[in-house]
Order: sequence, then C-alpha cells, then structure tokens
Amino acid sequence: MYSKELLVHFYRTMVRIRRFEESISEFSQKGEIPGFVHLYIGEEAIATGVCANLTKKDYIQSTHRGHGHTIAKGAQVDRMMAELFGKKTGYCKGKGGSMHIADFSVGMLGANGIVGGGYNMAVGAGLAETLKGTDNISVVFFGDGASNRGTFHEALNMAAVWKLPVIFVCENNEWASTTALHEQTAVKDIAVRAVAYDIPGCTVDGNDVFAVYEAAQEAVERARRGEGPTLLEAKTLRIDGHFVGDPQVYRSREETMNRFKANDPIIRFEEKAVQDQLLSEEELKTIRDEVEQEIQEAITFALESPFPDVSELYTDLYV
Amino acid sequence: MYSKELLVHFYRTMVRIRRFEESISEFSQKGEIPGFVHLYIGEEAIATGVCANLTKKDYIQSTHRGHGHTIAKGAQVDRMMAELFGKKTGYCKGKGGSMHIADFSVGMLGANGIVGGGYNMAVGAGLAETLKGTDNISVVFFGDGASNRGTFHEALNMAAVWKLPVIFVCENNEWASTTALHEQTAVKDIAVRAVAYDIPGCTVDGNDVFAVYEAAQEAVERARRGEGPTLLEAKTLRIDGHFVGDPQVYRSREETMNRFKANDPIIRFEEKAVQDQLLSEEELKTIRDEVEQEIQEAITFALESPFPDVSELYTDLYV
Amino acid sequence: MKTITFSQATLEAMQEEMRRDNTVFVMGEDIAKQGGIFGQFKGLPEEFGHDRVRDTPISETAIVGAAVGAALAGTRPVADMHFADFIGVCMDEVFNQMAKIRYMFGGQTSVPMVLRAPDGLVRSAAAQHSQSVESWFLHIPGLKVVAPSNPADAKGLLKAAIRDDNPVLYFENKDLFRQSGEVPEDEDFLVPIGKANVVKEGKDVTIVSYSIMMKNAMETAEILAKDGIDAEVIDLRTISPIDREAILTSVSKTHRLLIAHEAVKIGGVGAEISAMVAEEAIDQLDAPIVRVGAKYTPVPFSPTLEAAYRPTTAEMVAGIKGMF
Amino acid sequence: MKTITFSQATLEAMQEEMRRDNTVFVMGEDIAKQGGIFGQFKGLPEEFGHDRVRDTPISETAIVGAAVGAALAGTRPVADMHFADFIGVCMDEVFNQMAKIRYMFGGQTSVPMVLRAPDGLVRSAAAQHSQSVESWFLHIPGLKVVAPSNPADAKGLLKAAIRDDNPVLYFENKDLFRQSGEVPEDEDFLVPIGKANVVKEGKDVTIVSYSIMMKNAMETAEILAKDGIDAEVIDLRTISPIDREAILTSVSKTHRLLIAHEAVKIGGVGAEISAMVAEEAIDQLDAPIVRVGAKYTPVPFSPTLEAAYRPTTAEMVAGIKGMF
Ligand SMILES: Cc1ncc(C[n+]2csc(CCOP(=O)(O)OP(=O)(O)O)c2C)c(N)n1
Ligand SMILES: Cc1ncc(C[n+]2csc(CCOP(=O)(O)OP(=O)(O)O)c2C)c(N)n1
Ligand SMILES: [Mg+2]
Ligand SMILES: [Mg+2]
Repeated sequence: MYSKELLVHFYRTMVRIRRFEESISEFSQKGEIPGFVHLYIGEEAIATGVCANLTKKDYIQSTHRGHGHTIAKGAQVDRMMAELFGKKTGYCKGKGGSMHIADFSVGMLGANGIVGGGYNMAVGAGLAETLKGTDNISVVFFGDGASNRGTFHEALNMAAVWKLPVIFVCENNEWASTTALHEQTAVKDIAVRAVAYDIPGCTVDGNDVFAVYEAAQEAVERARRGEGPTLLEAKTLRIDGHFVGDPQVYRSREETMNRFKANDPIIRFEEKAVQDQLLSEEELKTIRDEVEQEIQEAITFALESPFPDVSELYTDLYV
Repeated sequence: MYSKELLVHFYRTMVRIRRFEESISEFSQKGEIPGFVHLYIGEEAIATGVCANLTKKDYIQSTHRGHGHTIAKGAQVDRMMAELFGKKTGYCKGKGGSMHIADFSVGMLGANGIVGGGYNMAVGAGLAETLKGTDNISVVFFGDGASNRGTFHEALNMAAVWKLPVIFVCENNEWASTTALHEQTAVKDIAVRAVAYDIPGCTVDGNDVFAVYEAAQEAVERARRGEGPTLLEAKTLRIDGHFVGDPQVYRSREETMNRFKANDPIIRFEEKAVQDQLLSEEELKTIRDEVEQEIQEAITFALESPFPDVSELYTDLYV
Repeated sequence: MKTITFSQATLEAMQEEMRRDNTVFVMGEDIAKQGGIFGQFKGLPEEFGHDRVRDTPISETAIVGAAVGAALAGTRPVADMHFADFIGVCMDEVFNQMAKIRYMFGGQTSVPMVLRAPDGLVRSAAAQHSQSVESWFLHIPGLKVVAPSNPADAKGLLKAAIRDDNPVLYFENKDLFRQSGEVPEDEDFLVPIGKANVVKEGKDVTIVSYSIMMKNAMETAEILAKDGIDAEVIDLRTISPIDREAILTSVSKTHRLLIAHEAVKIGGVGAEISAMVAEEAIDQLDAPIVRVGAKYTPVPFSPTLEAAYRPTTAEMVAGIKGMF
Repeated sequence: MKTITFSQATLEAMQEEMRRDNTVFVMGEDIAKQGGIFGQFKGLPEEFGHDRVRDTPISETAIVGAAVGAALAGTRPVADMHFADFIGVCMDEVFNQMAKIRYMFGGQTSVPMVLRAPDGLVRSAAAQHSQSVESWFLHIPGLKVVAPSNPADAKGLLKAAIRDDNPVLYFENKDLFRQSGEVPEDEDFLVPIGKANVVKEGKDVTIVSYSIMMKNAMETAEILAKDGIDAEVIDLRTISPIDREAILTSVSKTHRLLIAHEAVKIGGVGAEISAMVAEEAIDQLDAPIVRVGAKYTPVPFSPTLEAAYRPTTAEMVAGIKGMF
C-alpha cells in the first residue's frame, strides 16, 4: 500500500528532525545558539505524516516549536542550522532565529513566537488559493495550549463558514510549558471542538506516522475537493523541557522518559518496518548514515558562515 | 407555581423595557438623543427571565444593546433616560450614553461598545466572588454575532476549567447588524459550543419569559452550588434595525413584522396570563398605566436635567 | 476633475484597483450587503461578486490575520476595521505579524495589504467609537500609515496603498466621508506615500496637520491672515514614515511650528514631530513648538463634554498668537 | 536595608501586599508551578495557595479581562503578561476596558488592578520577545504606567501599584531581574507613582531615562564627568502621567536635555518629553534636545544585529558632547 519511496521519506524525515534537534540541543546548551529553542523531539511523526500529503504549493503555518515542521515541509537543514546560529546564510539572514524560521520557497510561511498566531494566517492563505481557483491548501500546526487562544475560535469559525481548504493540526503533547492539559481546559480531546464549527474532527495517535498520514490524507483530500476544513488532533508527548534549559520542576523526568521509550515514533516505525518487511535493517541504517552526514555538513556550514554585517540591520524593513 | 409577585414582575419589566425603548426610539429619530442607539424591542423576555433569578449582589455584563438588561437588573428608568440624553443626572453623568449605560449599585457592570467585550469581565467577577467565598454569580449577555469573537472562547474555557459561577446567555436574534446567522457561522445553534468546554448548553425559546426563567434558574442554581458555568441560548428575533436609523436594506421589514406579530413576548405573556387566569386584563392594564406614568416622568426628568458642566470633562479619570 | 464625496472617492479607488488587478479583494464586517456604514463600499459586490467583497463574522483577529495570510499567498487584500477603535482586538496581528513578517523572515516575502480604519469623533459615539489611534503605529517599524484630509487624497492614497507592497494602515475620518471635493479622473492618479503636501505657502509660522484637522488648519491660517500673520500649512498625508524634510524645510523658513491633530495631544503624532524638530532644527526656532490635540481623557458622550474634548481652531489661533 | 535581587524585590512586594490584603491575588501563564520565568513568583503558591496564585490557560484576553472584572467585583488582581510583547493580544481589554471604565461610567467604580509586563532585550529573544512597548500607553488616558530601574524601586512601585485604586501597568525589564541592590525593609515602604527621582544632581545637562537604560544614564554621567561635564540624572520611574515638574525644573537649571530609552526612538516616550519641553521651556534650552532609543526596525535575532539595534552609552555620550 505504501510505496517504498514514501516509507523512505517517512523515515528519513523523522530521523532528520530527530538528529537536527539533538544537535541544536547540544549547541544551545553550550550557549552557542542564541535565543530560546523549543525542540520537537518525540513529535516527529506528526509533521512528517501531515506534510507527506502536501506539495510545495501548499502552505504551512508553524509554531515556536517549528523546526520539525520546517524540515518536513522540505527546507534544507544547512540553511536552517545557519539561521539558528544567527548567521547571514540562514533562511532569514539571521534576523529570525529558531522562533522565526521560515522557508517561503517550499510554502513554509513561518514559525511564530506568538502562540496561536498562525491560525488566521493559514485561513488567509487558504482563502487566497480559493480566490485564485487552485486546489492548493493550507495547514496550521498548533499545540494543546494554543487551542485555548481566541484566535483558534475565530479562525475555525471563519474557515468553516467559508468552507476554506485549511487543516488545523493540534499537536496535543499534554503540556503548555509548565501547565498540564487538565489545568488549561476542561475537555480531554481538543478534537471535540470541531462540533462548535460543524466541521469534522478526529483524534489520532501522533506517534504513529501511518495513522497521522492517513488521517491527514483524508482531510487534505476533503480540502482539495472544496469541502472545507478539518480539525485533526494528534496525541503525543513533549519529551524535553519546554525549551532547552527548562529545569522541569513541574513533572517527573523519569516518568516522561519511560513513556517515551515505549512510544518513540522512530523506534515504532523501525520495528514495524522490519517486522512487516517494508524496509530492511540495512536500508534503515543507510538512511541514518546519510542523514548523519547531512547534519554534520549543516553544522559545518552554519559554524563557518559569517554573522550578518551590521548594515543588514536596516535592510528588509520595507520593499 | 409562579407567585403573583413574580408574574407582575415579569410583565412590568417587559412593558417597562418596551415603553422605554419606544420612547428612546422616538427621541433618537428626532435627533434629541445623541449617539448610536440599539433597541431591545422583541427581546424583552430574555433579560427579564434571566435577571428575575438574580439578586443585586449578582453581576451582569451587557452589550451595545443594553437598555433591557439594565432595566431588568433593577436600574431606574429616569436616570437611564437622563444618561441617554447626555445629562448630568444620568447614571454616568452623561459621560457614557446608551452604549455605556451602567448601574453599579444594582450589579449592572456596564453595557459595552465592544462586541464580545463583556465575557471575560464576567468571568473575573465570578472569580472574585469565588475567591471571596460567596455564592454570588455573574451573567454575561451577548449576541449571536458576538459568539464568533475570540473572547467567547477564552472566557468559556477559563470559566469551565475553573468551574466559575458564570452564565453565558446568548441572545440569538438571527442577525449581527446586516449579517445573517448563516453567514457568520456554520452552526445553527450557538449552544452546541458548550461541548467545546465540557459544560452544559441549552437552547430555549427566547420569546417565552417562562421558558427563559426556568432555564436560567437551573443554570443559576448550578452556578451557586459551585458546579460551574452554563451556556444558555435564547432564540429570538431583532425587530427594529440594528440601530435607530438603520434603513434595513438587507432584509424584508414586512416579513420581520409578520413574524413579530405572531411571537411578541409581551403579547404571548398577556394571552397566557389571561387564559391561565394568572393575571386579569385589569391587572395588566394597571401595570401598563403605572409604567406609562413612570416613563413619562423619566422623560420629563431627562429633558429638564442640565447638561454636565464643561469642567466635568476632567473628573473621574483617576481616583 | 469632477466633484465627488470623500466616500465616493474611496469607492472609486477600490473599483479602479479591483478592475486593474484581480488579486485585490476586500473583507470586513457589514461591508457588502450594507455598503459600509458610510456608503464607502456601495455597489462593490454587484460589480465584483461576494467572493471579492466579503462580509465577515465579528472576528477582528481573523479579518486582519487572514488578510496577512492572503497577502503572503499572492493576493492583495484590503481589510476593513469598521471602526478604528476595534484595532486593539487585533493589535497582535497588526504589530507582531503584519508589521514584522518581512523583516523577521529576512526579506523572503512582503505583505501587500491595506487595513482601512474609520476614526475620529462623530455624533457623540462616545468612548469606544470615536478614537484616533494612529499615533501608536508611528512607533511600529514596518508599517506605513496614511490619513487623507480630502477626497482627492483619499482616492490617491488608497490607490497608492493598494499598489504598495508593504502593509499600509489607512485611517479615514468618519466625519470626512460626506465632504465633497475635486478629484482627478486619471485612473493612474496616485498620491505618493511618504510625501507631505504644502497646501498653502507662508513665511511666519508652519502649521502641520492631517485628516479632519486640516480644515481647522486652513481656518486658522485665514484667521491669522487678518492679523497679518502668514501661515504655511502642511498636510502630512502620511503619518509614518513622516516626511521630515518637508517639515524641516518649512520650519527653517518660518521659524515657528504648531502641530494639530484630533488624537489626544499627549503621546500623539505631534510629539514625534515636535521632538524631531527640537532635535534637528532647534536653532531655527523663534518660539515654543505648540501642539493642539484632544484633551487627556477618554472621549465623553455628552455633546457639551465632547465639544470641550475636541481640539479647536480657537486653540490653534491662540497657540500661534502666543508665539509672537 | 538589605541587598536582594530585582526579582526578589518584586516577590517581596507581592508577599507583603498579599499578606496585608487578602483580596490581592495574582494570575498568569506558568507563574505558580514554575515560579515565573525569572523566578519572580517563586514560593507564592506555597504560602498563599493556588486559589490566589493561579496558572492560567494561554488566554491573554481572559487574563486581563478577568482581572478587570475581578477588580470591579471588589478584589485587587495582579495579572502577569509573561512577556510585554503579548499585550497586543489583549490590547482591547487594556485600552477600551481597563483604561476607560472609571471615566465612561462617570466615576461609579474604579479598577484597582496591576498588569505586570516583562519587557526589553534579552538573550536574542528576537522580534516577538524583546520589545519595549510602554510608549503606546502614554497616549491612553486612564492608565498609570511605571517602570522601575532597580530593586528598591521595583519593590516600592509594585507595592504602590497594588495599593493604587487605578489600573497600573508595571513594566519590568527582563535583564534587570537578576540585578542586586539595597532595598528598605519597612513593610510600608512605597515609591510614589507619578514622581520622578533625581538620582544625581548636576548643572550642565539633564539626562532623563528609566528602567534598564538608567544604567547607561549613570555610565554616561561618569564618562562626561571626566570631561568636566556635570550631568543631572533623572529616573522617571513613572512613565504616565509624566512628572513634568521634575523635568522642567531640571532643564531650567541645566539648559540641555537628553532622553534615553530602550524602546524604539521614533514615537517613544522621549518624543513626549522632548515635545513637552519644547512647548513649555524652549527658552531655557541652549542646545538641541537629543533622544537615544532603539533603531527603527523590529528586533533582529542575530547577536551582531541585536547589538546594533540596542541604544548605547556611546550614543548618549556623543549626543551630549554634541550639545556643547
Ligand atoms: C500569545 C502568547 N502567549 C504566551 C506565550 C508563551 N508561551 C510560549 S510557548 C507556550 C506554551 C505553548 O503550549 P502549546 O501550545 O501546547 O505548545 P507546545 O509548547 O506544547 O508545543 C507559552 C505559554 C507566547 N509565546 N505567546
Ligand atoms: C469588536 C467589535 N466589532 C464590531 C463592532 C460593530 N458592531 C456593533 S454591534 C454589531 C453586531 C452585533 O451582533 P450581535 O452580537 O448578534 O448582537 P445584536 O446586535 O444582534 O444584539 C457589530 C458588528 C463592535 N462594536 N465591536
Ligand atoms: Mg503542548
Ligand atoms: Mg444578533
């Protein structure tokens, strides 16, 4: 059912995200990457499964935790890495950093430092494509915490009444910074909120790339057919601190890691791939090696790139 | 089941609101009342039925269409009328006008020129009473149009997760200014949105004061018992233009009036009262006459009151 | 040239630009079926259809956020705020997204959109429907802000704003909509953003104003003329970025400066202009720089108080007389 | 007197006021379990319980709106904005409700609440987590706005803000939280809102600043002293309403004025101060009024660009030297 190409893509993308984040974590802890850094480790299956349904003409809106989305949408890790180091060769010439990573050339319309800031821009991108008469669609990723912002409501309502091709993907990782899901809201599943807009809502296992892919596929096809938005909730768990350096006084690290070990989306994929003979151990290893080399090259590229010249302060303000 | 006192209260309040609004409409059309004026005609049963469950220690937050709420909560029509004329003797010393009518002495915390501006303040008032350990509650009225503002979402979510004594009363009059319900949102009943917060939601006939009273009673009791918020939707119809002077090019006036004639909450009350021998024709007439006198006195009071002195511009800015 | 109202002028700008470029569309509350509270959208849906002239739900963050997103996706949205007072509801979208996107993403994209916002005092609309909030946006790099004072500028600035690749805030005064004036008929008539207009030359004092207070500025000049004071009157047209050169040139000729706007005086646009001159041309000044603006209170409802709140020609005249 | 950090000083203010008045409570994102990103709420829930120290959902309109409502219902809420940059999300609640309620309802009520907002540049936090937005609020009648520069003021102003019956915006600079300083131990130690502080007397030039830039102001004064220039340094403490008298008194002594803040220079607090002086005391001035503030761009991420964006002591020194 799944083509080899797609399986390889799933694995390569998830491993690429994981290794990117691990490297970033290291440099951030050493103080070599400036600013706040939020890692996507453990959530790789979501961006990967969703974006595998998209073309470069489709759009995504991302969050403060945006590296995974950016990679899954097809950006290059070297220019991403350079951006995170604040270098001139980065996607945003060093002006954005981790919280403002973007690659417009692949339809990645930006991470966002404002939680819940992306919903309405995704609605607008979907509206623009509708007006232009294409079947391109737009996807917005957001967290469980973000689902309590007013922008969630306004965006879903507008997308629903106008039947826009927008998919709302909630990454429910049980935490909004130090605040647990049950302290943020009385509902257990964010997907029930679809009822408030008369659109389909569904909850999937966010650590199963196949489940995410299939649920997203249905939503994407609906959207392309002009049948309107879907609210898709992927349940997962935030593995690291909220940001690199978070002491996590509010939860048990051990418990988190135990749950993760049993549910790592990459290990789950590997086990299934080998067991169902989708990909062999060697094939998996080759991919891992290739990714490793790519990441090492990206690090070298980032480290060797110059910082932007001071004169760059004044460019890019107006067209 | 209903005490005579309550029945008289229902009728007197509804007639008081109707006659107040009719007078205001007249003076506004003549240009003697400055500013924008939004009438509550046809919706009297909602404020009346809800507020009959409240004491002066309970709070309400109102809307741009706030005269009915203010009267139902127990404010005096003379000081209200004076306020609408911009007179010194008004509740706000002429500083507020129709869109900012308020009577803090009876727990009426203000009309609001910002659609959807009241939700969160009602949540805060409910929170304050909880912290103080009382069983006072707080009610916010809002329109179908207002239910699409982000503040709706943030307020209901917070009230639900904190189980606050707040009742959200949607006055679904089918219109948000010139925009019909089905153009604003894909849902037919605003009450379904309760699901998104795991709280009770219910829809009642907003032109039946008994139905409103009973639904509100249940919600109020729940709130006083500390069981949290309720979303109550009262279906009604806006009879007049959005504001006095609205040419209503967007709908058929005749159709509106025909529907109204068959469903006027005051006529429905009168018919039921007489038929079920709750109140006699004479009793009803006596009430109408008393209200008429009150309104005429209020008009005289307002007309004869002076405008605020220019020096008042600078008072009431800081304590 | 033909004589039309300010409202009609903005309507023509929309029509012409929507005909010229089919990626231009407009959305806002109660604009299509009603034609706008001030008639400024009348007839648009009939010509361009409800896809390109959209009535929205009451969702200001969605209106502005979606306009930004649509601009990123290759269209040129015009969003309507209904009343400028509601911009606080979507301030995050304006200042953290719309204004910053081009810069923080290193110039990868631009945000070609216009946000229209009717402002100012009108008919005792009171505290939440009468405000002039343009001054905040001076302080937000990445935005352009314009405020026409007459029908010709209304049309030329709106057309220029729609064609501009940057996000433009277009403040249109509610009390100006019915004012008439001559407007060029050329479909490529544009008023350049960023350039002030010396409406009247003079040598004794410079009056800088914009939007509805330009009326008072011209009145003031007339009154002063009777006393032999020859005022130069500058219509700012663009509030951000301010045309510093035009102001400095004038002040080095007249050596006196008064700035007037309907926005609250304290912390207003006048503060920036005054400070700019006090920094760059203080030697040119022969008198204090005077600002006239609304009083430091929320807008009161009652007509007597509203009148006291409003900045006046008399205050401007007195301010200038005090300079001599 | 004891030496504590700025963060500790704000914490003590909260503790003392919450002990003194049990209607005081605090809510915001991630303040209870985490103790605040800057440790500024550490230990509060242990002493006062989670009812009075509340972690909220990510719902800024609810945080501020509910604080306003709770203030109307007889409590004294302190709301935390997490980062000042997020205030745009709830700008309507701040400017159309919190600021106007007392006035538009004719003085029937008051809004005794504090909105705390950590601001300023810190660790390359970039465009949406580094801003200083206090200047907008000068232009909004009905608010009080304070911005402490050291631990003692942090404590005294926060206590005064909590006791004030008006809504107060309390801007606390993120980079100051770890700074130490002496703080009086008296539980009734208050720093009066509305009064500036002459930190150093001098006769040649007045430097007005507040918050973190007070460090640069003192550095500037020291550097200038070596050149024989004797600077008077004023810490504004309160940004709105501005202490005009303190500034005017100083300027009529020194005849020179420089204003410095980390907020963007154009349209900032410095503009109002400069304009006020240019209006009321221009005769006293022997030199241009110079403003130093951040450059006119969003805050860039890269350390090299952030450094270029940030206003510096060198710019202040050069600005003052240019006056002589
Ligand atoms: C409007 C706004 N409020 C608060 C924050 C601070 N903040 C950043 S991330 C975060 C938690 C987000 O939680 P969630 O949406 O679940 O995403 P996750 O971090 O779990 O991926 C908070 C509170 C912010 N950046 N923007
Ligand atoms: C935030 C905001 N947006 C828009 C408006 C303009 N406006 C005033 S009333 C109204 C319609 C409100 O509809 P609804 O909530 O259904 O209340 P109704 O008028 O029907 O009672 C609109 C759009 C406003 N006052 N505030
Ligand atoms: Mg989360
Ligand atoms: Mg309605």
